[in-house]
Amino acid sequence: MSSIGTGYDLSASQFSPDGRVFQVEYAAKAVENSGTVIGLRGKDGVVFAVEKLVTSKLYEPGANKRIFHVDEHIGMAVAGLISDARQIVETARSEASNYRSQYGIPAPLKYLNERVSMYMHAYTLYSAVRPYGCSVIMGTWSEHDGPQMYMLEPSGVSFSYFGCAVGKAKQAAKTEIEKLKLADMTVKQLVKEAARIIYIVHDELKDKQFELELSWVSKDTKGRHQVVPREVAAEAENLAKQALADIEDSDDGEM
Amino acid sequence: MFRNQYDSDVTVWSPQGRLHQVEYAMEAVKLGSATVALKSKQFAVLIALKRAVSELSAYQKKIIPIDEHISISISGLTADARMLSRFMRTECLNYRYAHDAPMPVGRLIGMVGNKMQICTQRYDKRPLGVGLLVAGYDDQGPHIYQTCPSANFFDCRAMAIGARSQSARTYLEKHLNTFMDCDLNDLVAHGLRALRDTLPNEVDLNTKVILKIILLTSLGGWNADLL
Amino acid sequence: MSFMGDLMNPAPLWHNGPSPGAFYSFPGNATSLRPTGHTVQDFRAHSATPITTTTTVIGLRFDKGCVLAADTLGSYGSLARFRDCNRLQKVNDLTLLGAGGDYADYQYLRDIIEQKIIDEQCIGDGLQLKPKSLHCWLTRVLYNKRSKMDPLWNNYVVAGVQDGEPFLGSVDKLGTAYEDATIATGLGAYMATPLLRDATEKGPLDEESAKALVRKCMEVLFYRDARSFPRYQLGVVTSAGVTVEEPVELKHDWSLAHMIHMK
Amino acid sequence: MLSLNENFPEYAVPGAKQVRFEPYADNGGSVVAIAGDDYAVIGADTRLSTGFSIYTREQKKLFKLSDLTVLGATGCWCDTLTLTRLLQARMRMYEHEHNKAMSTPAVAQMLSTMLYYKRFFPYYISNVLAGLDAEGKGCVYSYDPIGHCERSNYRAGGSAGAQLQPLLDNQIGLKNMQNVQEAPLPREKALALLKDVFISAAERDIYTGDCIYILIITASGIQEEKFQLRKD
Repeated sequence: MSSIGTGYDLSASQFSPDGRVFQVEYAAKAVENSGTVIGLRGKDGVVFAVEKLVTSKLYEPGANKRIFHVDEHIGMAVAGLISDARQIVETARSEASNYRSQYGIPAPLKYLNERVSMYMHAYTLYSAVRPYGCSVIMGTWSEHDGPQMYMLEPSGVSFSYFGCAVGKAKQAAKTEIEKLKLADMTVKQLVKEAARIIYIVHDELKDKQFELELSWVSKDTKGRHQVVPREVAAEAENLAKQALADIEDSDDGEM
Repeated sequence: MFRNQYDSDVTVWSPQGRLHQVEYAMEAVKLGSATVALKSKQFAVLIALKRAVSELSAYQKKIIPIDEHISISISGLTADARMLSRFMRTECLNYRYAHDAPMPVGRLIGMVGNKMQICTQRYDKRPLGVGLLVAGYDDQGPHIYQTCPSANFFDCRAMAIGARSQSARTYLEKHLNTFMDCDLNDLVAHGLRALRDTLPNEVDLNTKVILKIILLTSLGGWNADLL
Repeated sequence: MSFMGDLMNPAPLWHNGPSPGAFYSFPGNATSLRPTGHTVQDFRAHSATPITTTTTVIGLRFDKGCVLAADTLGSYGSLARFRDCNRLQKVNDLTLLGAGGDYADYQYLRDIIEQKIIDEQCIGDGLQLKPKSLHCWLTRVLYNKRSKMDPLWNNYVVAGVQDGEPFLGSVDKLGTAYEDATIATGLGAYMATPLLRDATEKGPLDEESAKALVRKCMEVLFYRDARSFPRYQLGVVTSAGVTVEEPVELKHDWSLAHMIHMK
Repeated sequence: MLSLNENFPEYAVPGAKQVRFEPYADNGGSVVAIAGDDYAVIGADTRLSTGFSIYTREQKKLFKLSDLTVLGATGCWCDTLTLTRLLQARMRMYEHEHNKAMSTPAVAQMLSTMLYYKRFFPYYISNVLAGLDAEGKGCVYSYDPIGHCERSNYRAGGSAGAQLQPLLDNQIGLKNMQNVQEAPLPREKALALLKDVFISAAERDIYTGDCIYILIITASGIQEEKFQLRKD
């Protein structure tokens, strides 16, 4: 980034001579500093997994969740500044609620994604505000459209994904996700994979403590977004720990 | 101090993806005197160190009651805290007016977080330079929350903020597992010891250093003022 | 004093309502944090009569819960127009709501209550709206509407269990609210209340006898209330949860009305 | 609004009437308060009615606003519910701002202001406020619906107010009597008198009955009492 410090990177309403809006790129940096978040879209639903970094022992376990419900049928997993992300969650909720009161049916994710993207994009246009320092992944399942998942970035850009990852270890996570045959897998299988990926990409040296958060929305949950039930999550987490231990063992063997 | 060109406004991201203005506001919390909050199964306790600006002045206000079931302890800019406490009181009143029930503590904190976030994103505002420890009691038992100028908030088992509060947190971490089953006296004693650790060695907790203690219990009502 | 707003016009209790085609007010999306100004709606003419109406709701408290019943007829004046108007709503695991009066007004408020429950589920803190809170909230909503001379033409009966105790309360279109062991709205206030009070004054009822009594009241009302219908729903709320029956047909036998055939 | 009958008389349908929405209801009920040297008693019946039908027989119409102040309110019940909720919220704000509980005279004045604020769409309530003042003496404040406020030692209000007030005037105020000695009213006598006047009210007024709910306010706290009335 040769243009850093040349004065063209101080405002979201300013282009640099080579045609970039640096403030938006910097905001994306904030997302890269957060714990890893992945979303997997299988054949019968969507699974979210979050590596939630815990910075103090004094916090209640399970506090400061990074997976939110937007409506009964839509889940949202967030990476980046949590306070910014909560604002996005609020926006999405009120959009979903307005849609419901207008049309009497749950908001389609495609529509909601459009609205929320528009909202995030608006914050990249003016010098009076800063872009949001968070990326969010939204997912749902419906009888008519099957599983759907979108990821929204601070720039206001969003795409539909089969599998996506944001945060610290997004590269490593993406590599792992690409190995999966997502379209053939059920959410029950995906939960285990998601837990495994989070455990593998977690950097033990830099961040000591973390909590794994898992949620899903699928055919089995009747299209309702739910936190993964405790037993299922515990099983997935145990398998993940096992997988991690196996990898470490084999590493040791090579040495 | 940390002077660089990315720290003049809250609307400017640094190339590392940091918000310096928000980080500076976090420093303001460390300028206030220390305050400690901790809870057991039945009680939530706030303890604060009250300083006087001069020999002639009154001791500062550290603990502000919000509603029958919620109280806050502040560190940082008192005026900012007053604004926030006013907001919290109004929200509690509104909730009571419409629902005839005390506001759930977690929901109030969520609203405070959303309110504080707005000032971290706009050119014409600045982050609120105050940290809060919120003690409350609702259907799910006692709660301790910490809020920061960054608009983050944390559901805590115990917490200390303010000047030299690191040593208090160290104390709290060490004894964290014993708090849940403490009776009231032990809980307050733990709180006082944690607070004691924030003071220089030669100063002790005595009448010169005024304390304010507030309890929230399942019996409802705060304000067991022990001093 | 900001929470009181303008004293002549009590503040609306929710904001962020639908505003079709509106783009974001920018910058900041703080609509929920500041009062909205006057809208076009404040200056329109208000409707002041019900159109499609439903009749009595009966509520009865028993030792461990409450039972509600209401028929499924929507009348258009004296015309028996709509025959499948369900008006018992499960609000959450603790609360059951019954409504009488204008059916469109009920549907409007039902959607708002449903959204309120969804909002609460989204927060995900495990807390649920309690019957007393819903009852109080309804009084505020209905009172605010009546103060704008734009009433929701309804009677609501809130049944539930709060802290282990059964709760039964009623709110009318003005926001008049009370709690009692027996509640009957509409014509039922005259026809069913005496039967219900008679039974409850003899001591607490159990679930079965409460249900039987309510069914009896529905029958009496069907014989006497010209806007009633033989198909009705019955709902029960106890600490075990809320159940709303599918509509059932009551047996009626007009041979007892032999006097009407006399010349 | 376009009125069919005024503007287009030829289109008016004879006999068809639009029901006008009436924002007020008369829910009946009576309240009586008596103040003594170191106490105040206030009682209200528990019948909530509309016309000839009784909504409930056990509606308390007394509101404990603080340890020293009780409000009795009858009339349009929906207005009562709203006013008392606002009053409670305002009192809590006062407590927050002043760090002390509100005194009875202060509540009395605030209530008057709040009623007058709605001068052109009034709360249709007859309010009687009873409590102990700053010196610990019993006091009674009574109001009209738009905020006129008067302090006195005894007052009857509500649906049977007009029937009960002369009785109180005679028995407590010793009005229109000759050769009587004024003496402080003992609490027991005040309580007995309050029950007596309610029995009379229940005989004559169909909107008053079922039960009296009585609160006795003294420096040591608020005592509660119930007394059955006729239920027809």
